[in-house]
Amino acid sequence: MSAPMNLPTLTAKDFASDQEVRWCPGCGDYSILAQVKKILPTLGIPKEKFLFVSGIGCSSRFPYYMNTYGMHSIHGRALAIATGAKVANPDLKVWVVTGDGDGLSIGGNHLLHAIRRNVEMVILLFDNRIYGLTKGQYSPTSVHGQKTKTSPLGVVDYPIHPLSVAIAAEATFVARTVDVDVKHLGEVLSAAARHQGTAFVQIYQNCVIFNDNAFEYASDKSIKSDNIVYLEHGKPLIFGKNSDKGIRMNGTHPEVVQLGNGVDASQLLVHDETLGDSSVAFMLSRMSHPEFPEPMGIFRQVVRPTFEGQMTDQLAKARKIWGEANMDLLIQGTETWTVN
Amino acid sequence: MSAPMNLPTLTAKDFASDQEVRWCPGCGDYSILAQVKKILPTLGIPKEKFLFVSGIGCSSRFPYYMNTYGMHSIHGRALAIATGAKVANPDLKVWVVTGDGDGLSIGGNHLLHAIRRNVEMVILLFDNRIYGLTKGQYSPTSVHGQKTKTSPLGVVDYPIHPLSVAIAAEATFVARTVDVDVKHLGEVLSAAARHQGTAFVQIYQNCVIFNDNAFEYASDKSIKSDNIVYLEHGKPLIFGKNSDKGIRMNGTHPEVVQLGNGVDASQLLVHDETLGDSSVAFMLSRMSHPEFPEPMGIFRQVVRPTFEGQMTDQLAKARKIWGEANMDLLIQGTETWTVN
Amino acid sequence: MIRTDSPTAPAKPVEHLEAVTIRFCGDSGDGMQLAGTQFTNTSALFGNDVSTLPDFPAEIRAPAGTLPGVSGFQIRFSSSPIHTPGDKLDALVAMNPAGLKTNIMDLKAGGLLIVNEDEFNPTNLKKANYANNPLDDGSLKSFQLHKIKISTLNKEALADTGLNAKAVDRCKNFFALGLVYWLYGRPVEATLRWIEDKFSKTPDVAQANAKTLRMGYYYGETTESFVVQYVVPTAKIEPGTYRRITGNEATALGFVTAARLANKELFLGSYPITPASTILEELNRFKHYGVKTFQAEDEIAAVTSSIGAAYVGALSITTTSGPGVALKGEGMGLAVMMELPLIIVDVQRGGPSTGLPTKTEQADLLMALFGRHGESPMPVIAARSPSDCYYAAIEASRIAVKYMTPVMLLTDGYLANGSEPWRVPHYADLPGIEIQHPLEKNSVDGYMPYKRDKNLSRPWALPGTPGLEHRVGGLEKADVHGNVSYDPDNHQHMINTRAQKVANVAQDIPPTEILGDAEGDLLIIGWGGTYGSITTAVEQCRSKGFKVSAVHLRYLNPLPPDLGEILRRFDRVLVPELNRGQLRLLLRAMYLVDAEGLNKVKGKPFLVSEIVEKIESMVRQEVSV
Amino acid sequence: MIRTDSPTAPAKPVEHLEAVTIRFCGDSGDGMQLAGTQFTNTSALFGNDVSTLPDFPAEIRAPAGTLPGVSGFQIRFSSSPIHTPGDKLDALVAMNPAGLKTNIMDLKAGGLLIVNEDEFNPTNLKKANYANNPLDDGSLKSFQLHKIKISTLNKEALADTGLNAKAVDRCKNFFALGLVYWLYGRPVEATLRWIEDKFSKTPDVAQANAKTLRMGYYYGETTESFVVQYVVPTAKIEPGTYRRITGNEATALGFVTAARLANKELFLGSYPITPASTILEELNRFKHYGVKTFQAEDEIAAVTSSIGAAYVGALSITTTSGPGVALKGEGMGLAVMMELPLIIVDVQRGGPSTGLPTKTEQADLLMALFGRHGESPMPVIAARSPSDCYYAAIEASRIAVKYMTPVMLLTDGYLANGSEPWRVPHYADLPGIEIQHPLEKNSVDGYMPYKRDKNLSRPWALPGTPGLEHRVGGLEKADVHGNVSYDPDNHQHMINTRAQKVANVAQDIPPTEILGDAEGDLLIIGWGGTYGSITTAVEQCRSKGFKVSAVHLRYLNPLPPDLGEILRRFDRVLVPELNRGQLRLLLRAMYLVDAEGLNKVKGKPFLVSEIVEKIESMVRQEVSV
Ligand SMILES: Cc1ncc(C[n+]2csc(CCOP(=O)(O)OP(=O)(O)O)c2C)c(N)n1
Ligand SMILES: Cc1ncc(C[n+]2csc(CCOP(=O)(O)OP(=O)(O)O)c2C)c(N)n1
Ligand code: SF4
Ligand code: SF4
Ligand SMILES: [Mg+2]
Ligand SMILES: [Mg+2]
Repeated sequence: MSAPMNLPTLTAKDFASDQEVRWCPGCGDYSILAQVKKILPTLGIPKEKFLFVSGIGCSSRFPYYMNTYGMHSIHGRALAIATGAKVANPDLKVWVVTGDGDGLSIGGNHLLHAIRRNVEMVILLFDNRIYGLTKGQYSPTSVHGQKTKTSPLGVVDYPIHPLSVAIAAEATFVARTVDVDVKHLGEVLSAAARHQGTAFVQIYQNCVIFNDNAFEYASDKSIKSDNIVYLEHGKPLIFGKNSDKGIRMNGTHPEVVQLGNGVDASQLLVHDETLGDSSVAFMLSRMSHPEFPEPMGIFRQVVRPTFEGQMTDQLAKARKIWGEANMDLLIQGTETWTVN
Repeated sequence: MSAPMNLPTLTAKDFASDQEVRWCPGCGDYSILAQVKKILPTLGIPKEKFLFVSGIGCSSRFPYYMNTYGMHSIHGRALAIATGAKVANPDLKVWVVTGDGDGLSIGGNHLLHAIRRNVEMVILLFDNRIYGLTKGQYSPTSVHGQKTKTSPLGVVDYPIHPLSVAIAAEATFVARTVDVDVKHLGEVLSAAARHQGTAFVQIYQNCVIFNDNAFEYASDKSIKSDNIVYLEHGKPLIFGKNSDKGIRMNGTHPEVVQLGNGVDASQLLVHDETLGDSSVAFMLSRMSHPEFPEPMGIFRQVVRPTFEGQMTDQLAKARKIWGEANMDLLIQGTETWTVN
Repeated sequence: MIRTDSPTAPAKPVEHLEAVTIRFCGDSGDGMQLAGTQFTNTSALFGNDVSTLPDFPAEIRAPAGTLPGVSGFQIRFSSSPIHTPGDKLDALVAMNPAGLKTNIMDLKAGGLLIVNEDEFNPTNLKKANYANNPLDDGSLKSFQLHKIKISTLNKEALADTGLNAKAVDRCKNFFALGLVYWLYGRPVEATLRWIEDKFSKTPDVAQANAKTLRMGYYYGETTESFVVQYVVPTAKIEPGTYRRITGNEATALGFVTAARLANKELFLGSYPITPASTILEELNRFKHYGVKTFQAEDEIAAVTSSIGAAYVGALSITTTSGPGVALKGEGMGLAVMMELPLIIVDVQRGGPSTGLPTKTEQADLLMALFGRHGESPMPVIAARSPSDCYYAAIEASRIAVKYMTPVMLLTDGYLANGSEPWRVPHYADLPGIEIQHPLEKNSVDGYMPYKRDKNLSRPWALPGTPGLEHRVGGLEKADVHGNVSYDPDNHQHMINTRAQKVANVAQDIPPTEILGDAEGDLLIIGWGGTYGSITTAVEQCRSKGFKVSAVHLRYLNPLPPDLGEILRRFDRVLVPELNRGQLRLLLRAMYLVDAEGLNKVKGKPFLVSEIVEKIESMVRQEVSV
Repeated sequence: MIRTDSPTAPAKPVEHLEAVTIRFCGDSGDGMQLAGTQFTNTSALFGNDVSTLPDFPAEIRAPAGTLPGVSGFQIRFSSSPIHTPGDKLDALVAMNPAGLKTNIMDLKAGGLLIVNEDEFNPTNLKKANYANNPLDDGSLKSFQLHKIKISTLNKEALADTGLNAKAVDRCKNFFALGLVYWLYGRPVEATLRWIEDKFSKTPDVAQANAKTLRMGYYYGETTESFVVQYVVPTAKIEPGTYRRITGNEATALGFVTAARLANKELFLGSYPITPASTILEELNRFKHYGVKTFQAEDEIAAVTSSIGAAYVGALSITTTSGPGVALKGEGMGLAVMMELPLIIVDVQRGGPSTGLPTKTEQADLLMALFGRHGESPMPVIAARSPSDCYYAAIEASRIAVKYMTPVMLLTDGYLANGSEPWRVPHYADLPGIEIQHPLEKNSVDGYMPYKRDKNLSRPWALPGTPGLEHRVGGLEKADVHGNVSYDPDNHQHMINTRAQKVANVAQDIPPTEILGDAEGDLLIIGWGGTYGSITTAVEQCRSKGFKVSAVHLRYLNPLPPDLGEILRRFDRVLVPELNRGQLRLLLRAMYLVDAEGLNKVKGKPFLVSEIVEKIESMVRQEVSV
């Protein structure tokens, strides 16, 4: 996608609103905001075409900080609002910012349905495994046993795997990245922005106040390479500080293998984002720390007509088969009579 | 589970309420009702221990026809109600009857969360791929392109695969069966009733009025054996009129193979309900007609502590570490002073 | 008068009537809605004024022959203008015992009763809880009972069509219809045309239906049992082109029209619910008019998707019934806060909870006004008749975009499914709806999303417009620049401003029309779907010399500015409502008037007689001079 | 009087005051809530009556030093009984420029102003939008300004603790607290004990905090700037055991108590929302009392899970704030229809929509009454003070189980977070809550789930009871046997019965207490959290000779049976509310009384002076005799 010639080249600064950013110092949200502002100008799309929609939560303050159109709506409903907006004006580039509470707890159903419809939009799930704004209650991604304000003896709910759910909901684009891994974050965001359909991105985001270091294993430079594996299309799944470990299929299940001693990359699972069957993507989404390195990157990226595109097509088809609009005919309906 | 000795032996009739059943003649719901009434007496549980909860829809009239405790609630909320009831009284046997609209559209979020929490209950999803009670609008399982009252030019939403979603939501028991296949239906219901955790059962149910024959391929005796494959724990996936076809793994993907000519059952995928990793169950849930025979039976059945069980344990633990209840101490809190 | 192209000319004495109320009833499977609709269309084409009241069971298809399975369709047709489908029946057609059982109490003494005798067998009698056969036990002796073997006659008529028994039996409603056509001197042609069209793909079925229709007609003509034929002459009706329209059809059309008048696309976010679903279904048939329908996953997604569509510039609506409104409260509050135009249609039904889902009621008024947290005022208007839903939809749209506010439009199950003839307007005659979307910054400091016009409305800048980027949301906003503000005084100011803006709608409310004298003993105030019954009752009472007048409100919030003054000109005020007194509560609070109530919550509209009786008990009759 | 175990005995002149209002303010990170809470506890222990008003920003931690990041905590402590945290401040402690900026307008002329001079640097001044340093530009000359280098003094005090600079700086609130303790002659012991306990795992931090607290105290004693010490003597308070309690703590305790009194398990289905979340958090700490908390996926699951728990026999509650209630409407309607006991707690906050989520308001009253479709009446009661939440919770529970009905309990953000001393009851003195679950069939025809007792309540048979199997649901039910019924007359009967049942709650309402004379010029009617301000204002005015009385309502639906009569005994009626006149609307409608309003919607409680002024403008003052 290249910028039309007459378009002024925008910079990250152009996308910054005049509002003071009000997250806690050290919050992972800052880094995500910075990357979004950085990649938007690279898309060659005028900024008035962007609409950021969010629900309620710390993360959901996001739209205020973007100098685009935006709506900071109500808790859990951003995706439904975004769907309406995109359907009503398919020309807009719609981004949704949501949290693990906003998007997976109260908003879980809208997530399921927006994704299955394949409405073109980017969904950024800021997953800090906690309710930040309401000050520290557990969320659907909080780990089993986690102690929070509402679980003094530990959470008894089993956490949801957001990517598994997205994949099960027929997602056409699914990815995961980490707030502090800014390069990777930027790449994933760019890919998501270019996807024609719903792009669902889970971002591990650190909440310094209520759930600090929840993702240390996946973000701390000194240990993360043993705990995550980068997914690259067409490449085998290799990870480890010395790139000496890999993921191999053992029958229908993945296993971690040490490379060397007769085990080489050719035996490893090769990542293919484009598989029609989502089962392998699902399997990858089940790989969790500490049993497995957690996959980072694009799990799945396939093409399917969008919801709003099909709707537009259907309107055109209706005009073809039902005739062009004629208000008087419409009002009269099929049967009239005349009184003189 | 055997019946306590002093218990009178109940029959299906004991479970029938005095209310006239009011579904359309020929509706698949009748058959399901009959099977439920048939298997309940085999469980050796007194009928006053059963609680049937439903939402709104044709299927949701179910509780009125059972001579047990029951609640015909509001649209989409049966699972939340059932959760509250089970948590408040874990002694009850809770069954939820829901439809593809009730359970997957308006109630989708409660489904996700009830399942992930593993609240012990049986969820029967009467899936007729249509809104019956409101007279024929499409539902989340309606097929792409289906013409209904609200999709005169065809549905543009992609349908949801209920079993995929349930599996992604961490389900411990997932099964599928068909209204008219009464023996299979009965077996699946029995297994679901005995599961300690959330048992999710999708039942293909024919709506004679608004979506007749939607499941003909899977229920018509003359053709179904080529279109479905029965899952049996420990057995290879074999199907076809002459049991001459099977499902074999080709790398990470399933394929249909003709048995014979060097292909034999030993090469086929052997069903294992008990796998900890849900990826294979997920893969099975993706197998859809007409590309694949659709699996029938129990996809997954694993053990995990229930929600209400953990909660009960936590209450006991609290008494241990926080002390026994003492109302005056409670009221006084940690800091008091005395005024004379 | 029967037109000459009808099967035959009348051969029996003709009695002229001013108006007739007839009801078809039978099993859900008996095609009563169809027969009723055809009779209505024919009567309207014939030149009568008509009004209808369909009544169907909550079950899709309860077991055949049972009481809950009864479906009915009532039509009143008249040679003078009418507003209601009638109280008591002049004639009842009962296709089975269950139908008779559940409907006979509405038949006038001496009324015409046609029953399908074939169906009065022991099985069906039992299903209908009849100990004895009412056709034989004398219990129907106060009616003109006609026992007709409709099933048999229909079967005989279609013996040689080659259709199977089941298919033949399905035609019997047309036999009954044919008979009734003869009875009231209606032509069969329109129905014959309809049959041809409807069953064009199954010509054998078409022919069978057509045949039995005619046979029914001939039966009436030839049988000895019917000695007179009744004729209701054409009504003196305002000249014009007419169609028959139900409330939900009119609502759908009204919004398509409003969108076109406003030069906008129409967006509907909705989740099916009885009795609102048919608006969604209707609008799905207007995709060629640029209508975008979104069948959402639930009511919350319905209202919030509509909010998204409104923000980006659609004429945006959401349609539902009471339970749906209860779910949309939070979403509506967001629209109030963001000051976006949006219309919420509540087709009221019997509550509370699931209540009586297929029945009518007016019990959502206070929810419409107050069913949101915080101070979140919203204009509320109501439609008064099926065709009025069209104009009410347009008016709701106009208010929403002019005042940048969500608007609640109340209709009800009675209006939604009921129908009446409608003199259709010319599109070109309808006043346009003006909307200006800013294209330029409205201040030197940039675009100010909460800089208001003289009506206190904020501008509606659309995403996609360069330079007007701005953010809206549910947190309190500072006036003018629209940034989040926790300032106490700003909050008070915005609370007042939002309230004043809604109050400003009053400036558009025309002077209140009073039916009857502008002052007097008794003023009846109604709103919504009770218009027909109230108007008819008041006209009746006035013609008998009672000093009673009536006002019917379209605007429930704000109330008409002249209402307080009108109220003071009457000694007593009566508010008939299908609830426990919701408008009454409002009037009492606003005007400190000791308004009395006539309240009925039975899932049914008022009978005219119920209102008449109440009026007669309250005021004195003037001896006419 | 300072107790002798305090650091030193007073060495400066002592001035006695009846009451003092002080506010601590600073950045969210400055520990102002902590300092305020400690000061409150100490004052309560000391024997004063106290009342508090915390005020925190909507952001978790807005950027340090900015205006939105300011957090405040106001305490009033008094030697006579008080009902409010005070209007104007006698003293303000401002830890940074932003705190000064947003709070200085509340300080009395001549009031004591203590600022942390260290923080008034150019960066912070800019963040607070100060062009000039207010400490230097004379703008504060009407106050007793004390510029104190609190940061520096604290740093010096803790120089040798070995803590790093950041940790040291975090202690500075204790320095300020120590200083204020000296100023008002409060002992430091309670806080020292608290520090020891709280930081038991980090003894170095404990020591540092303790040290700087003492240093602050000594600083007050030794510095020249403070020339007098103020003392507020102990209040004459009813003897008993006291604790300090916030509204939400009291609500939580109340329900645990009610459950125990009713011999039931308590079930709470809830979804976190400010300012209600702390009830859920509190109840999580009472698992050893058999409390089952279910943190649901949303508010709809919260209310419906509670319905499920109620059906099977728990004392079942759901807690939320306005947006949550807006979502629970449909669920509440189901509970109305099924006639199940359930308590919905609405901790009201600033609306509409997300509004001012951390601020207080009373604007959900009409939603509580009418925010459901259909006729779905529900008792509504309100708490009047933090500790009253305890009794209100018990009363709500009692009504719910006695009348088999959902009940709405209204509190608000002010009550929820505010605190007061509470004379704790003995559990044994509390009256029990009687519940009888049927174990036998209640009719020869079996168990009749809608067979009512004299209060019109239906029986509460529990799943698990043999022989009483029955079904409930949202469709209209026939009275007595409870089968689904579409019968029009039954619907009317059930609509009336449900309404009458709720109306019957009036029989339990005690005679309305009137503050002041039983008749007169002006009656003030209030409800909920405005109790303190109204009572104080009325007492003040009465002591000045104004003929004003007051009534404060706990019961909003039904209203007290004697209220109409009371209203008629006064010439004028004034209804002060933190909304646009919701109770006023109700009173006007019910009693046709021309009630006037004093309305404020600023996210803040009434100042006593606001009500006093209004009263003084409305009634004449009697010359005292
Ligand atoms: C209807 C409603 N329910 C509850 C809330 C309270 N609430 C606000 S944000 C939030 C959860 C925030 O968690 P998350 O979505 O994970 O966002 P984070 O703050 O962690 O970024 C809740 C429960 C609300 N504002 N509205
Ligand atoms: C809040 C609410 N929204 C909508 C409805 C209308 N409604 C009743 S049942 C139903 C869908 C029924 O479909 P399904 O769950 O598939 O059940 P089925 O009738 O097919 O068995 C709908 C939309 C309602 N009763 N309540
Ligand atoms: S509370 Fe957590 S998520 Fe919220 S702004 Fe602070 S650090 Fe970020
Ligand atoms: S409409 Fe369909 S689902 Fe409903 S009762 Fe009839 S056949 Fe069954
Ligand atoms: Mg979060
Ligand atoms: Mg269905």
